[in-house]
Amino acid sequence: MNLALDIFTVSAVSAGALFFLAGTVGLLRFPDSLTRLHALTKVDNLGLGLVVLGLLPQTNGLFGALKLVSIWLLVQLSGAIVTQLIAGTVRRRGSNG
Amino acid sequence: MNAATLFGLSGAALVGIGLYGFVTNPEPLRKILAFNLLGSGVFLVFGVVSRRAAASGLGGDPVPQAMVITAIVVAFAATAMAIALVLRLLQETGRSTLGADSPGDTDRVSGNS
Amino acid sequence: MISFLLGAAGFVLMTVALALVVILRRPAEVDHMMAAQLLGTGGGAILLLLATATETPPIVDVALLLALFASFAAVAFVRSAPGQESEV
Amino acid sequence: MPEANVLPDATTTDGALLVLAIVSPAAGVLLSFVLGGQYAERIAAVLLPSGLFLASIIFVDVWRSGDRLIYIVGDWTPPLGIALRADGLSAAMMMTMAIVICAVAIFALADFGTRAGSAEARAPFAFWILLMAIWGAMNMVFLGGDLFTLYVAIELLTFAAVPLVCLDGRAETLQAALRYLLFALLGSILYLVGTALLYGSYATLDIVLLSRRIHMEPATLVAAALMTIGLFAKTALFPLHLWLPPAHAGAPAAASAVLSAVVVKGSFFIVVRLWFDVMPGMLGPAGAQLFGGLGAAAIVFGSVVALQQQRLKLLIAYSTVAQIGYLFLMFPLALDTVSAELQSSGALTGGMLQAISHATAKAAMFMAAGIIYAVLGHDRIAELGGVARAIPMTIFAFALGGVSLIGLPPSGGFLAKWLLLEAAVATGQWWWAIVMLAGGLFTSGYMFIVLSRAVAPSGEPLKPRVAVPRYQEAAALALALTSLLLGLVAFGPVDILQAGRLESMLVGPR
Amino acid sequence: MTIFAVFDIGLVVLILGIAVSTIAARDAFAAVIGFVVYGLLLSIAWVRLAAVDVALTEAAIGGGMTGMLMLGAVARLRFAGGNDISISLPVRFATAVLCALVAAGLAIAVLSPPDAIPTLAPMVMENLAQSGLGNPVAGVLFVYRALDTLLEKVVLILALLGVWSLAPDSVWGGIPGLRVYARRSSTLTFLAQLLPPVGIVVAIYMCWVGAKEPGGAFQGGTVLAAMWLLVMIAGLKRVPSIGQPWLRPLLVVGPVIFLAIGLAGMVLANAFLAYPPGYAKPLIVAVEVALTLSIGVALGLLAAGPLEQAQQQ
Repeated sequence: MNLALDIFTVSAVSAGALFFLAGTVGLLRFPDSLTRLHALTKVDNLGLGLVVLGLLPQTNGLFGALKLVSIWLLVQLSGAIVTQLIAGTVRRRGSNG
Repeated sequence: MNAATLFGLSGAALVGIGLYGFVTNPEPLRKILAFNLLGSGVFLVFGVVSRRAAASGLGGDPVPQAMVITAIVVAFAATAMAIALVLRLLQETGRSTLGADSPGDTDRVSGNS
Repeated sequence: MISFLLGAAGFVLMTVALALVVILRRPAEVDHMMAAQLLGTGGGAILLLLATATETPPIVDVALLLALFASFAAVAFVRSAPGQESEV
Repeated sequence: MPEANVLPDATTTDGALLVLAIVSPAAGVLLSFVLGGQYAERIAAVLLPSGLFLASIIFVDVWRSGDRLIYIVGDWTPPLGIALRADGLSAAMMMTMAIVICAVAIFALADFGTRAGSAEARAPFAFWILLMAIWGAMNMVFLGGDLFTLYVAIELLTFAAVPLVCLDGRAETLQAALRYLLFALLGSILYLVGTALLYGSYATLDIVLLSRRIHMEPATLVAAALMTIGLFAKTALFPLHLWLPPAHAGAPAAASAVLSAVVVKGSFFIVVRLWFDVMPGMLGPAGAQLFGGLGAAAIVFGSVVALQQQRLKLLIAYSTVAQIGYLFLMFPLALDTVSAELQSSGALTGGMLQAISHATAKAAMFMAAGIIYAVLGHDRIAELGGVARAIPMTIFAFALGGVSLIGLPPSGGFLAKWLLLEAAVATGQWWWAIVMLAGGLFTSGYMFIVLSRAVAPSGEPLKPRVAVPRYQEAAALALALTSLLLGLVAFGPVDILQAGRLESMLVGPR
Repeated sequence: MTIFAVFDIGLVVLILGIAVSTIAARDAFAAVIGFVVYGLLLSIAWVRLAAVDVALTEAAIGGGMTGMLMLGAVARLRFAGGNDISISLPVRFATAVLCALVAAGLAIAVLSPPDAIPTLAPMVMENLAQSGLGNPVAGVLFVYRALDTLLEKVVLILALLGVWSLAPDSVWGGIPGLRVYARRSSTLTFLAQLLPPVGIVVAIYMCWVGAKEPGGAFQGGTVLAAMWLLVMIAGLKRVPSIGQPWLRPLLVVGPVIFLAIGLAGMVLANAFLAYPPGYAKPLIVAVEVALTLSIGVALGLLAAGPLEQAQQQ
């Protein structure tokens, strides 16, 4: 059982870390601000989500798990809104900011 | 070299970097920024002092940590006051400079209120 | 397990660092705004991994604050972006 | 070092007075802030005189017993907790500052008084709270027995002093205030890093405990150097004086008086604490000569620039730069040639007396300059003609302050310089004597320029632009007289400066 | 080399790199953003130094609040008259040498620790049980060195008074010049409606947990301040005038209660700022709650800046 959980953690965290890498590559390669923004928030949140998911079995207690999930939700929320705000700024200032 | 020493050295370096920026950068806002860098280097030195003195099951000596918390709040208050001064100066003069470095010229400073 | 989590934290730190270097070298301010957001997410992930690896649950609270303040910084960015100051 | 060797501090009988000296200004600040407007002035009117009363009780107490007052805050003895200690130096400085602050408060009634029934006004509200804060911060500096508490105290002092510079809101004073703030912040952060290093080496910042544990090692030396540079910047010792003249000359007269007389003495006092109490053996002959050299440079530079000034307030500000220099001459003179330790000798007494007499004299002179400015509408020295006839009392106060600065008998400045000269002769360091005498000549020079202009007859009788309240002139004169008669303490309590010094505490096992 | 060491070296290199780029950046905006990032990275460094209390403070104040303060300033300074003073190369070089000297001195001090490193940690822990607290840092802040903490609150009040006192007389009693988001933006409004409840819960949690684990009044207060600022920036709440009757009492309630309990200690316990046996923890929690409120309001108003508009009737 413990081993299974550990394997779950390892695979989820690894996947999350890979998404961070993918996000970074996107930031490096994508041509304009809006698409880079896309790379940043979507992928990062997925990355963090997987990390949180992977760490869930390792926490002791419901409260700790709840805190992890709420951090992810918080980042999701702020990520979504911040993207909107930044995109708005990009739009107002024309093409590439 | 252990981790504490590593962070201690980077604290020392940050003090140097911050001090350089503080002295050479003419813009007040940048000076304030450099002051904050300098301050964080100083705080890191406290952190190292604390980390080294780990004992009694604690990861560090709590006394320097408490001092840093006090100092961070004081540094924030100082930053706020300095920025308020810069903004007021901007309002009055449309500029935000510290003026010439030699206050010897007598006409710039007048007397009473 | 511990070294795996630490390794993952180091890996995320590296990707974040790489992205930061690139982002901060771009001239566009919008790109700069992404840097803080990136660190909110990446820093959060690093801290969570550290918390589990070192078995220090209070570190999770640092991640919580980071998450909270990441969006706060972004709001400050947007407010201070050009095109704002004339309208107040 | 085994803790058993350390004599535990204990709260002395009247120790609670020390708490009162710190708590009542703090309470005054908070209360005035929340009640606002009119109340700030009234609270100050009650608290400042009681502060003077409190300081005199502490003064008499220390003088009579010849020993220190101690209070252990929270009943936690150092190194865990914080001790407040009043020795002779603290008591004498507290007393002086209380006198100056009360005189400034009387003087300020004219400029910062609030009319009954009017709404809260900005400048008076800020001024009275800041004045109380300065008083509290100074008491904290004098009584604090812990180097980190002293850090908080000098930050308190900075935050109280900087807004005073730009109360009138003109661009020049805002600029001066910003420059002052930046210097002060740099100074306190350098001081802070020193405390970090000292704590790292000795796990205490308590002055008495540190003085027993401290020894020569790299970290301690670096700490001492950085702390000293930081405090020099805050004290405006040459060449870190750049911020002082515009800030002190640009502030409203009452504020200038406090800034020049009181605030710079705070960081200076910590320098003294650091080198005389915490590490008397660390400065060494070379360091002492360096301190003295900086002091001498300050005297020469400040005086020469003061001589060239065309504005009275700037002249007085540059004179402060010069007079600060005298304070640092005591370091080479107090160094015992045999033990290479700083001794609490006549030189220390002389140096502290210099601080005290400068405080009273300089406050009087800035007040006088403020009155002159109010009467003439300017402070151009060349156009002072006839002012002595219009406001003789003020010019007299200004002249008396000058007498103390020059060091003529029977002024406090005379006694201070006499003691320093005596030490110079006794230790065979004649070069400091030359500097002091030259400084006296320079000072007489710029005093002569001002006074000769002031007493020169003007073409037609001068019409004062405003009627100066008598009490303003009286406040300036009272301070000037205090400074003049300070020399007479030679027959009285001058030895209080030696009361309860650390050496006498070290009778126990070391 | 352990994996910890690799992580730490990477972190330190990144921190130093960002610090240099912050100083060297041509553009003030880029410098400020570098600083925000730097603050967030530093909080990770503090975690690595086993100082979670400080990490929390750094994340909230160093990264969040200071960054927001600077961003506000940089936006307004954007069109300010430039700076024509340039510093000559020799002076720059001399400064660099001097700064290197200071850094080297500090490095030497760091590299030469005493043989037996002295610590107060055992003494702190030994006496902590008496107070009923579990967090040693809170113990230092509110029990052993309470005097410093109390005075630091007075420093905050003074700094605020200092900021206010800069105002022209015509706007005294008026409204701080916090720049609010000019466009009514539905997304920002959404954030400003959703985040503050979360923030308030976090602040309460910080304050409550502070007695036994890292956290406390500073961190809680900072979160409150940030949430308040967010609501004001989004235009959901107006920036209050400093003449509001509730404002100043709220600002001083923390220090006043702290001071009052301290003075009561002179009568009820052994000394000023001593707590009566058995009552230490509830008293400290009471002080912390009041301080959280006061710090929140004080930091919020400090970040809101000097007064710029007269009070509207």
